[in-house]
Amino acid sequence: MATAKEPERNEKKTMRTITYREALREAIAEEMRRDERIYILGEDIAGYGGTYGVTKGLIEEFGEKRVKDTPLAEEVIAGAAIGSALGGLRPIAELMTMNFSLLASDQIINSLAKFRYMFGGQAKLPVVIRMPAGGGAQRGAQHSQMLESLYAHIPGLKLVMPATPYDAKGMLKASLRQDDPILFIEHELLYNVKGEVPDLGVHYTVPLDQGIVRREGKDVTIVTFSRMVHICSQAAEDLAKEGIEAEVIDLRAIRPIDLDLVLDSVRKTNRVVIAEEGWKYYGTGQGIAALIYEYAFDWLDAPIAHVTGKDVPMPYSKVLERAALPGKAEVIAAVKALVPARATAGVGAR
Amino acid sequence: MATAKEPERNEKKTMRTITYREALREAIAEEMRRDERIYILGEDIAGYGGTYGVTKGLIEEFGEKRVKDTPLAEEVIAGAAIGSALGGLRPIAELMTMNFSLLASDQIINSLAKFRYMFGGQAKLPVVIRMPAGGGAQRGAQHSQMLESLYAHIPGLKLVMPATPYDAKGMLKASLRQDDPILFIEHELLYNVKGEVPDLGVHYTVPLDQGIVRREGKDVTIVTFSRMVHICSQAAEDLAKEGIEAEVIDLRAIRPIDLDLVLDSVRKTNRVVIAEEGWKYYGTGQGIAALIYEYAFDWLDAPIAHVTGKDVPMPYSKVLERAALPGKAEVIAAVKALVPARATAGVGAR
Amino acid sequence: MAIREAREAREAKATLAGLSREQLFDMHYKMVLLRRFEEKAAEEYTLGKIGGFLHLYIGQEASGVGTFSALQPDDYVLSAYREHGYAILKGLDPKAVMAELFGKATGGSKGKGGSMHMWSNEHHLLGGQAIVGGQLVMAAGLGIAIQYQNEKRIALALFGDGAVDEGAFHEALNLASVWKLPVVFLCENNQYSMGMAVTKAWAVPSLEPRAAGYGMPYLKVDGMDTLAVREAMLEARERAVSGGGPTLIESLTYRFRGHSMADPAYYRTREEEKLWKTTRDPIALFEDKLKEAGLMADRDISATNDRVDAEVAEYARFANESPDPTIDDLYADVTVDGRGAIAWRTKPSTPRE
Amino acid sequence: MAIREAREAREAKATLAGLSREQLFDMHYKMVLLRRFEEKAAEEYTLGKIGGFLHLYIGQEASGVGTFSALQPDDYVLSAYREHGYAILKGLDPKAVMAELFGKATGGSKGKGGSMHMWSNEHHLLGGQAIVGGQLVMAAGLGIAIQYQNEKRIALALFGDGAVDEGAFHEALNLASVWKLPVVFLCENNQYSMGMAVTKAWAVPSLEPRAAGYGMPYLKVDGMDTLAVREAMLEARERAVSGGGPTLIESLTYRFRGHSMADPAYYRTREEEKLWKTTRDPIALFEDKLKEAGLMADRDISATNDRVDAEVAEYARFANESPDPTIDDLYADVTVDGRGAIAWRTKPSTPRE
Ligand SMILES: Cc1ncc(C[n+]2csc(CCOP(=O)(O)OP(=O)(O)O)c2C)c(N)n1
Ligand SMILES: Cc1ncc(C[n+]2csc(CCOP(=O)(O)OP(=O)(O)O)c2C)c(N)n1
Ligand SMILES: [Mg+2]
Ligand SMILES: [Mg+2]
Repeated sequence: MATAKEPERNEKKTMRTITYREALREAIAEEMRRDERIYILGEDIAGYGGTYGVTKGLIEEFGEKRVKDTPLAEEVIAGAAIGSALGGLRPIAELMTMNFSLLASDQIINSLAKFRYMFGGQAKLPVVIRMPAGGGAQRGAQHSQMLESLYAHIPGLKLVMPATPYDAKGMLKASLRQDDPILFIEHELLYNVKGEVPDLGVHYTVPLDQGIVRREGKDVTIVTFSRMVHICSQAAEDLAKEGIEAEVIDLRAIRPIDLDLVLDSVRKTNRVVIAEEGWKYYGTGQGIAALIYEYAFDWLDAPIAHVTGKDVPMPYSKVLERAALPGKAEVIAAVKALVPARATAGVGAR
Repeated sequence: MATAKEPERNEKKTMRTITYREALREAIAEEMRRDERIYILGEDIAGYGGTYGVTKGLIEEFGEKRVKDTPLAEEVIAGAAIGSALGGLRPIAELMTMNFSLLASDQIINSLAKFRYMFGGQAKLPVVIRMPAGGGAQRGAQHSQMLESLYAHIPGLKLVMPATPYDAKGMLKASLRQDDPILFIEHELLYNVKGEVPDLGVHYTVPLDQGIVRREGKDVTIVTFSRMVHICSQAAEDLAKEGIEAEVIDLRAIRPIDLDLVLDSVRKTNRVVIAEEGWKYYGTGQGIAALIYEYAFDWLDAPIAHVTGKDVPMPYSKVLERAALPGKAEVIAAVKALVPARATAGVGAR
Repeated sequence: MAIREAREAREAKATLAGLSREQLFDMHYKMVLLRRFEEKAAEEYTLGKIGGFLHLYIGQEASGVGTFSALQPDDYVLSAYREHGYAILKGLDPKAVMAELFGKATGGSKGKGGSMHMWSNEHHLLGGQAIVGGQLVMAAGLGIAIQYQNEKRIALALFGDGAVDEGAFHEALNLASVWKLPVVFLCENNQYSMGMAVTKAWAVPSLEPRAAGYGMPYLKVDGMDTLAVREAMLEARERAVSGGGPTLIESLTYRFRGHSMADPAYYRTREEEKLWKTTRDPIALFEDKLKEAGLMADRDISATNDRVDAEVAEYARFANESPDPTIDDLYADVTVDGRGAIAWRTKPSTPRE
Repeated sequence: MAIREAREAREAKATLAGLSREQLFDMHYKMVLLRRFEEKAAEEYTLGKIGGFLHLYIGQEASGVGTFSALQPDDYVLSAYREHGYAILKGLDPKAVMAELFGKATGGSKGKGGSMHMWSNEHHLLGGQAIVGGQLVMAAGLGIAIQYQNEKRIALALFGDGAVDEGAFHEALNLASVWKLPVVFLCENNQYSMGMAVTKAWAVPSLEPRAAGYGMPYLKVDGMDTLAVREAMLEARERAVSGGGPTLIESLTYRFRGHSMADPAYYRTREEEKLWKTTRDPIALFEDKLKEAGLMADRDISATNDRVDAEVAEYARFANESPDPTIDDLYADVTVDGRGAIAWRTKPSTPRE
């Protein structure tokens, strides 16, 4: 088996606009071309092209050997990914949604996360498990969950949650060029989102442990990730019209988390809103909040505000689902409750 | 089928000393005598008497109909519990350890937690799932986990984590007298712990939503649950000898959580240590910390200290396992780092 | 007159599979109802009235109608998400089913469930699961409850060929067989799980040897022949209620539409679809059979079609005009006692002095 | 002299199952080694030198030795926690196995794994799983890797009768069969999973019909007859490497001890145990067979016993005297790149002015 080929040359980037879906597909295809050990397996990823269309066309280019439609069985999908990585391959397993990952959670938590440590550093597990998560399309309680904190709690895993096409491509490529298990968590409502991505042939990756400041601001830090990045960015635009300058931090990965980036911002703004789609209690945001308090308690002028999904299973009804999901208005309200009036004084009551 | 009989009379309590294991067994037996709809199922609970001996002797009294040894299959154990509850029974499912609950996590999270809400309030799920958790007996990475936060994150579930024989019995009895799904999380190292429990025939229950102050103190609040309650109580005794009065709060349940009890204490002590056996990041303690900050930020004189298991899969080696688990010394050190010297001044450097 | 009376008397006495003409007509009516109901739902989906997923049962009606005609009201039914038809057949008011599709407060699950999550305590219809295979293990649990309480009823688990691949299938069938639980496992093998052809997912084309692996009786049936399905279900039910334990039935059928509204079904050929639709449409087959037996005339068929059209229009009107749930409903029914979901804090907080 | 030489020449040429006397002696030696090794481990456990769980393979040695004698060095092996013997048979230094039981830094998993978690990249032994059934799905994955890379090796998954009940068994066997993966599934049916008798857990007493359900070849073998196990494994291996896909082997055996050191095995009768131990001890059976064939004499047996005793004492001494891991090891090897576990913060924090 051929070993990895040289990465494409890194030249001056010119950009194009593509969707998050296309960005993911490009990442998979480019990396599969580069490294023959990479293959993809999952339910309906070949003929069907993936429920969300991410893998469309891959079967034509790479054939059945490298694009494998599995039976409907999540435990063996995860287990097969792990086993084949131990056998020298670099699998990308697609779990159709994160909701179904629970059926594979034993393999992910008890095997994938533990083997390297438990066997004294001998096992190498370059496994990427992709899965879409999230709600907002009226898919009901069993099809709308953000369960990332369940896995982010577990040492041995890395969790990536890109919000933009650029990051989706760059982080997936980076995931396929390192040797630890990655849970690569997409969002069902991001697939159609468009964004700038370097031209085809221009190689780049995005590090798996660095967040990014999406918008600079001095009045408040909004810490967020995945789809909520877009909602928070819109909220920040609206707030700017009222004279409140919010700094929006997209964590991009939650394990490891780029805490330095967050703390630097907190030391500047002294106020934090954490915004996430998932449930509040014992979730990702509370974990981030606890870390900020731990390392920047003195720098906070007020308790951290927390915008989350409501603490209920996701209802189907459109009105109820809208009420259950955190939206722009809630982010704005949280910021306004936090930022003292003086900050907006200059703008007045226009 | 007979409906529930009257509870035993509640008379002046006289106490005996029994183990946590016996307390659980008494709770099961008493409730099974009271209510014919209660039965228990799980792996090796009948002939073997349960891996940890909790169900020993139940088969003799209640027979195979009500004490059911299942094949080795966690998903159907949980699913069967759910189904039989829908069919009018009140199952107690024993999962041999919490580590294996991942194989049942789809049923627990996607069915048990959601059915009532998702079907518009029609489903009633009086299911109690018992499972031991925790480390400390050199059982290695796949047999030593505290995974409670994974479930505590999920709306629709209640999580009970008793630390004493009294609570084990009283909370298990209470669990069997209410109609919501309960995850009843025991600790493998608590089964032999002894404590006072009312005499046989004296009926009592312990509410599922109330913590308890195990020890009063004015200098610091230690918030904890499950086995760490004992370690923290010992730490508090030692600290008292040095003049530091720690208040120890045993949460007893983490969903719902008795936040009022915690906040009352925080407003008195202004300092908090959270101690738990599980992993730190995105776990139970960070969730509790975030809640305390949210509601009592102004009352805190210093950031909350957090004593946890180390962020690694549990190693087998005795020395490494001891290093991975949080112990009394760490709790004491955390308290001392938090409580200013003046508090200890009266005692001096004896 | 005499001729008509004689014909009517003859028809009234005529039977197929021991069923009266009335019963046969009822089965026919139900098949038509299921089809029209879903055609209407598809229409409303296209109009944006229905959200999320919508999985149509069109093409499989004979299987459902035959199955449910063999059930008793007390029998429990659990299924996957392709279950609008089951809900109606089990007795739910079709209005409540349609309203649930619309996410309305008048829906069977108060608008919280949607297309995939129908339920009725009254009719012992216990979901409507969107996790493939989940209902199988729960059906085993219902079997335990029935056996424990010495009841004369069964738990029926309906599932697709895809669900067979899940670990849950294995664990459920084994437990049911070892404990001789009164459960009927009915696999509606429509030959695809989403785009996955059953021939690629199974090493053996039939479930017969699988059943044998669990020592479980197996029945194979043409799922396009509603009377055959009924017979199989009667046999399996009888075995279950008389202590003979579970049965695995495989009902061979075909879905005429994509997996859900979003699926153009590119993974199969238009020829294959056409063949099934033109030669194996279960409603047409049943009509032909009834006509051949001299039990049904074309005007009976049009009468049923007209009746169903009117009914279905009324269901859609009802759903359309029903109110949405209110925001007050958002936190209702997470738990029985209202704790656990919120209520983390009961006392007001005081400011620090 | 001539007589002895003639005997020796005769012995050297004698075979059983096509194996040379040397090979047969080696198999015998390994069975004795496995037994004594674990007897020693049990002793050390009682002394508190070994912690956690300790699951002994005593009684099942013929199954392991026969199996591994049919493997090639490159073959992958995955198993459950009753695996000290497998580790030794696959080539791990028994010292490293014993040291792992002691949790020492010199252990095969550096003391982090313990009794249940043996591993060796060099010998392609990939655990040592404490989650029943977990290894089956991973073995399927190894099968994919082998097939993908056109390698001439197999993945062997060893598991107990209890693991058959898990969903993982079903999902793994189905995938392996559908994709014709070079995997051998070897069920060591020792008739109990902890206290659960296989007769209560399975509806059918044999795995033969289960294999048929997946269209998979099945071989039943007397697990107390090491040569028979070897034959079956050779056949299955040959099929796998030549593209014929997976095989399910059922090796009927018995564990002479409790499930783990903590288990007094009250769930079975002393008579049953005695019968097995006295009439079906695999080592005694093999010795009898070799003696009968004129290949082995009592003095050969004592020589082997003496040799093994000395070796095992040395392994224990090594383990005893080995150093514990150091606290520095605590955070090592959570991830390859050292990130993810800790390192949440790299910059020092500054006080607020
Ligand atoms: C556990 C799980 N995995 C995957 C899915 C996605 N999914 C929904 S339906 C389906 C196909 C199911 O096919 P089958 O069981 O044959 O039922 P059919 O749709 O044909 O009625 C899949 C893969 C799911 N809902 N649940
Ligand atoms: C998923 C899971 N469930 C339960 C257990 C507890 N447990 C450990 S070994 C065992 C019995 C396994 O029996 P079998 O597969 O026959 O193997 P044997 O011990 O007989 O070798 C059980 C129930 C476990 N380790 N993993
Ligand atoms: Mg199907
Ligand atoms: Mg066994």
